[in-house]
Amino acid sequence: MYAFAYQRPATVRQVQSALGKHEDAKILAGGQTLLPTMKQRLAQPSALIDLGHVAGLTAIEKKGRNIVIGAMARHADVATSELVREAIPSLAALAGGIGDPAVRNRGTIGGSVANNDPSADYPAAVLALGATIVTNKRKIAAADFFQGMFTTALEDGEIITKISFPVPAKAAYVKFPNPASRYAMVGVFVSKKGADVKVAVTGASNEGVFRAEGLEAALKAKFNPKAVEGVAVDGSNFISDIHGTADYRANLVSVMTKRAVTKALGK
Amino acid sequence: MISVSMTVNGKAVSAKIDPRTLLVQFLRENLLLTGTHVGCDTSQCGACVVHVDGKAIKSCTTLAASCDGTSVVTIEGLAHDGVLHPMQEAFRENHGLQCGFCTPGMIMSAIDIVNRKGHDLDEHTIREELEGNICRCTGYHNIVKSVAAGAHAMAGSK
Amino acid sequence: MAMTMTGEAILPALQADVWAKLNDPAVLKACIPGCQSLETTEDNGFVAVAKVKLGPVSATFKGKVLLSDIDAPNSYRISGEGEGGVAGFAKGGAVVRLETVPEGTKLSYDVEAQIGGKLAQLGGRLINGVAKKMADEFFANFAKEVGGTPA
Amino acid sequence: MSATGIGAPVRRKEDFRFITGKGQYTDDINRPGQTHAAFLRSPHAHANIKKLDISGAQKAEGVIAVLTGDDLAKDGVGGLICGWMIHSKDGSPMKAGGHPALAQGKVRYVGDHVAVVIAETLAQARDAVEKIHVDYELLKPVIDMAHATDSGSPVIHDVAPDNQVYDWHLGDKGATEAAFAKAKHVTKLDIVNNRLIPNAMEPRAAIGDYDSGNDAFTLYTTSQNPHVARLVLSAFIGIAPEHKLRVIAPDVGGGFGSKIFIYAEETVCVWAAKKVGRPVKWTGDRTEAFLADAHGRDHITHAEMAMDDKGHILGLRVKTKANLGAYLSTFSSCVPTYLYAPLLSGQYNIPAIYVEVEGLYTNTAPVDAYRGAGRPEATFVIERMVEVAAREMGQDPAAFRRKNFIKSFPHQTPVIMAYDTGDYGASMDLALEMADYKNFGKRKRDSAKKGMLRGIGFSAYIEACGIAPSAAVGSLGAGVGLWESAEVRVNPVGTVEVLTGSHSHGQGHETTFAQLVSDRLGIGIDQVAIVHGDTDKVQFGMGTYGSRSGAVGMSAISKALDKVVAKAKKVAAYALEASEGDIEFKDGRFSVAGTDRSLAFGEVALQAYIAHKFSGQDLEPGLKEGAFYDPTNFTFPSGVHICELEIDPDTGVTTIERWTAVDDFGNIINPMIVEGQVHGGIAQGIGQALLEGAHYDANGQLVTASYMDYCMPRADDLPSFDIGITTTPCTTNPLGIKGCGEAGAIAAPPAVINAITDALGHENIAMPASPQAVWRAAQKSLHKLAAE
Repeated sequence: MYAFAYQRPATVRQVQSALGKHEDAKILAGGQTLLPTMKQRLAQPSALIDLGHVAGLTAIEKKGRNIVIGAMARHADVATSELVREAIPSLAALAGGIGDPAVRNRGTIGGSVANNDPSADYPAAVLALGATIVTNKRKIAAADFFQGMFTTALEDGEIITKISFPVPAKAAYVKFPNPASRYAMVGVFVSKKGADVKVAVTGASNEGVFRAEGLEAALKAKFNPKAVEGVAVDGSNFISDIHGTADYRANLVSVMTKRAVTKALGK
Repeated sequence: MISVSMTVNGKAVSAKIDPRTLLVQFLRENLLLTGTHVGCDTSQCGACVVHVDGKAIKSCTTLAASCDGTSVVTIEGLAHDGVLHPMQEAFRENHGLQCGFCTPGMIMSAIDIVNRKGHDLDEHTIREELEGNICRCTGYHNIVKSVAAGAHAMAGSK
Repeated sequence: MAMTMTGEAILPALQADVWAKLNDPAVLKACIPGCQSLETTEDNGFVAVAKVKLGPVSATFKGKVLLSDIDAPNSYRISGEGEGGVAGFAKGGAVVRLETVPEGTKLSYDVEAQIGGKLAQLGGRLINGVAKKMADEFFANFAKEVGGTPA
Repeated sequence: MSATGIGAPVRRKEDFRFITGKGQYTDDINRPGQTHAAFLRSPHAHANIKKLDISGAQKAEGVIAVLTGDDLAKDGVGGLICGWMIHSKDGSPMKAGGHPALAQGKVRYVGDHVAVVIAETLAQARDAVEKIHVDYELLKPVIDMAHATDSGSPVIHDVAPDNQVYDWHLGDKGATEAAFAKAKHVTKLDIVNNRLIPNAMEPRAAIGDYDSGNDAFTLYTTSQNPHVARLVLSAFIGIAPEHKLRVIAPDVGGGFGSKIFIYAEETVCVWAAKKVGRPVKWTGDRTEAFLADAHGRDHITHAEMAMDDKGHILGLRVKTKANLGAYLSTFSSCVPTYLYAPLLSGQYNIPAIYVEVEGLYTNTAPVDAYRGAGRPEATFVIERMVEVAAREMGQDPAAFRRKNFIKSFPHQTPVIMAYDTGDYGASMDLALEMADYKNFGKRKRDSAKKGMLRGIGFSAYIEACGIAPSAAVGSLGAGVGLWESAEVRVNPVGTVEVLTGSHSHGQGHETTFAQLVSDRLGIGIDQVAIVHGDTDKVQFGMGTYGSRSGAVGMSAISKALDKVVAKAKKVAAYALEASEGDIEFKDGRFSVAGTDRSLAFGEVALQAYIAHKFSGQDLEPGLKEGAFYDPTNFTFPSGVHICELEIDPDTGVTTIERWTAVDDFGNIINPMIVEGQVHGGIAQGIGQALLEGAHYDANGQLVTASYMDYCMPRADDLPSFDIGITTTPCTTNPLGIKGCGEAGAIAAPPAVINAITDALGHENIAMPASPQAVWRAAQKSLHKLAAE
């Protein structure tokens, strides 16, 4: 690791001001991606602003028809939250499948969403559930938030404070983990609310998380795993690497969608 | 340099450290608690697992500075007055280790599994919950047996 | 890690103007993602510094950019080689072709890139997408410079 | 059987320190005043170093020294060596290129050592490494061994202009051709044995220490064989004469072969310690381990097997290309030759065998022994051939094997080996019963109902352990003898220290070796200490690899114990005032035959030291004996493993449902530890078959250089294993032990692949059979089925 300055502010306002003071400062949320990168000397932030002691970022609450999760809620907290398990069990299950138990005890939802790793799990849920990302400055709809791999609508000095998830009627997440890293090689989050169906796919595309519109149309017509069968998945911009070519990933998108629909139907 | 204070294995410690000091470095180099190991660079092998405020974390992927004010337990803090923790005993009784390098992390993770999942653990659950700990010697067969036995023994020792 | 990418764009400008911009260091500097400096050298080339960011990773590459196989105003090959310190190195090139079409000028490119060192060893799951993204970004920026949008 | 003697599942003595965090691995050791080393490694697979500018690094904060290959040359430090000479078909010696510990003018693989920085702290050393500037002239690399010898290929070492290290053969070509001429069926197969990265969980580490007062060096290192390390560092690399160099291998966190070899890093640490006048410590990180630990396997093979009309094997011919990487590592040359070809007869009666092996240089990390070393590669060839031949001839694979099993012993194969004993049919019978083979068809149909493909695969393996005798291996080119030494020191109160040249890095020698002593001397294992891993304590030894510690290491201890008992009987005779011939020793007591006069072992030990009852002219005081044991033959463990698995054709995910292992290891000292060895071996074998594979891109970048891309077996990838044992004691060592350390890794890969091909109904799938690869194959099978 290269040397850096370390700051541990107590309020979001202090975080913002600390970010303003250091060029190349990075926010340290759970650190489960950032710290390994820094250990390899592949990142050299001048300062780390540790959110660990900022008040009010860890709450998980029910607000109206939404579940609102603080940015610093750990994956393990979301996975075991009675509130989340009751209202959006698919989200709790997703959180319970990120990384491994020790990683889940450090990693945070805000960190994952802000990073927008193309293989991360949370972005699929945020997009498929039509969540709203709340920052210290504004509210951003999921559809506007993710802008290609590792790119989001967040501006300099903007900090995610919480994420608000509308409660779906039915939803499920199924992922196919990369055999080595266990990141999602393909992860599909399917949600249904009234006539609306959303299918968000992570892990597959060079563009990061995306909505699979062809699959959505088929599932809107009939919310049934069989409906997925005739739908071609366009893999032309999919990731192709030693673990899986684009066409294999395209197949996995179909299979995981089918399984997610089956799971969402409680079968 | 920044100051950190924490409780490690029941003892208060404080030190001035470079901010880039990882918790595992702080334990191994500052406190000479070398039972916590480093086996990879990408936080996957789990040789470095310790408990911070009662939860298993990877000490190679956590800054010591972030642990200011916490209570840390390492493999050296499990046995009391020469009496092994039931999970340590279970690993010995079931031959759950060979070279011993991954063992401290395995035992710390195993105790965490019991804390979260209870004392009656089936094989499938144990195998899934050990996702973050890699062993190259045992083929996991005896580790799985050890964790199940240790979980039962922990119920008895309460 | 080796990658190849192709793409094209229709630019609403005369081929001669597009060609001039393709040879203008100021334009190239503005278009290379993360480019912090670009200075002309004697041998039809440039020395450049570019800061590459991909998610948590950031690395500064210093290296040379060379223009070769120049067939004005139709095509050239732009190639570069950068050292990213501990991150490793990147080498790449693109054959860029221009062609006059009714709407203006068609720009097409074939990129090949190669990455070595730590980024190749550890960043495998990211590199492909990022290289493509950077190539796309370069040509999108370029299209903007000449007042068009990439196809 | 006593509670702690031979055959008892004694709990391990060494465990207490490991489960309490008190193990002492090399990185846990800190020397006063120590400095830290960091290596600059080549990012290029093949390049000339035009200029190496270290000035910036020398000036960096905390830097004590920056050393390069020039400094090594100036100090006359020799290069790393390969200790086994192989001769080509034409009699010419193998072409070994120079292997400097720090590059001298050229780098030959990504990860090759360019320079080292020694600094006050590790962070400073790493900071300074980034300030070294290297001007490389890039050369085209040779990555694909299939094309290494093509004309126009770049030359890696000038001594080997076609990149060929040797072109070696074994067996009777004429007899094999004759066998094929009369064959009724010939099975042909192209086989790839994938390249693996060992991944002991403890990364390699070294601390060099120099005592200027005595002009003596100490090296703490992660080694499986500290004496061999000392021998090589002393006699070949020239660091210091042996009596001035102490090598200590403390607790070592797994080896699997990768810690046999003498590497650049430890050489540099011990050399640099004198240069900087302070201890020098280096601990590799995982990425360095991926890049620069010796890799394993990496063969491409074409094999053909000839059968008569009934399916009796008549002959086998095998042509193999073996990738040896950019330099010849310590034992690399013998792995694809003498550790491979002599095992190709497997458990079968094959009248004629002819094998050709080409060893090749490529711009990749050196390849050397990895768990099994040559024997897994041989087993994979013969067990795939047998399986495919059986299917092609419409015969049950188990019955086909049984028909061809060697049934009488001793058996001389056409490829060097003389198997002393075995009962392959017995292992097969037990395995079939344990695996419930007869009901497999029903289970397959049940799987099919769920849309899953179920398969079963066999592997009847043999391995050769305890490579020996020394005279024989010497005649085959080995640079060392492969005996083992032991010394048994009995203390005056009857406790025992055993000094052994074997090294334990997970095998549990502190327990099993003590069990042998307990059994023979009738004392508890807590009365016995096993001392190993320190060249200042143990006089000499060859270390632990190739499943040799039981068969060879313990046999040496057994011989020394014989001598101790013989001497103790003399002492007892004096003490009991009887004639030596009347002294009997049983259950820890020396007694005078036919009387009730007796002394416990401890009492006799005391008599030996107080020496009151005999004169120095009659008998030397003390009780300490040493022995060197050189076996008369290899040992031949064998067994049958059966893998049953289920494939999800939609995703290609393969789940192992059932694993049956029946092994014949000869006599067993501690069944608990033996089973543990089998478990670990199977996991590594399954890893090779389903998960693991080193992957270099076309430019020689290792793209599987972390656990993000190199797929390590985890707990949820594996089942629990059903283990069975059959026993035919080895006839050529005093304990009847055959060895067990590598069996699982040897047996498992073909069992998995045979099961997958059984499930899919076609024969070609490469290792690792990743979900993607299996999915592709399953698609083809399903299409084929649909067409039918």
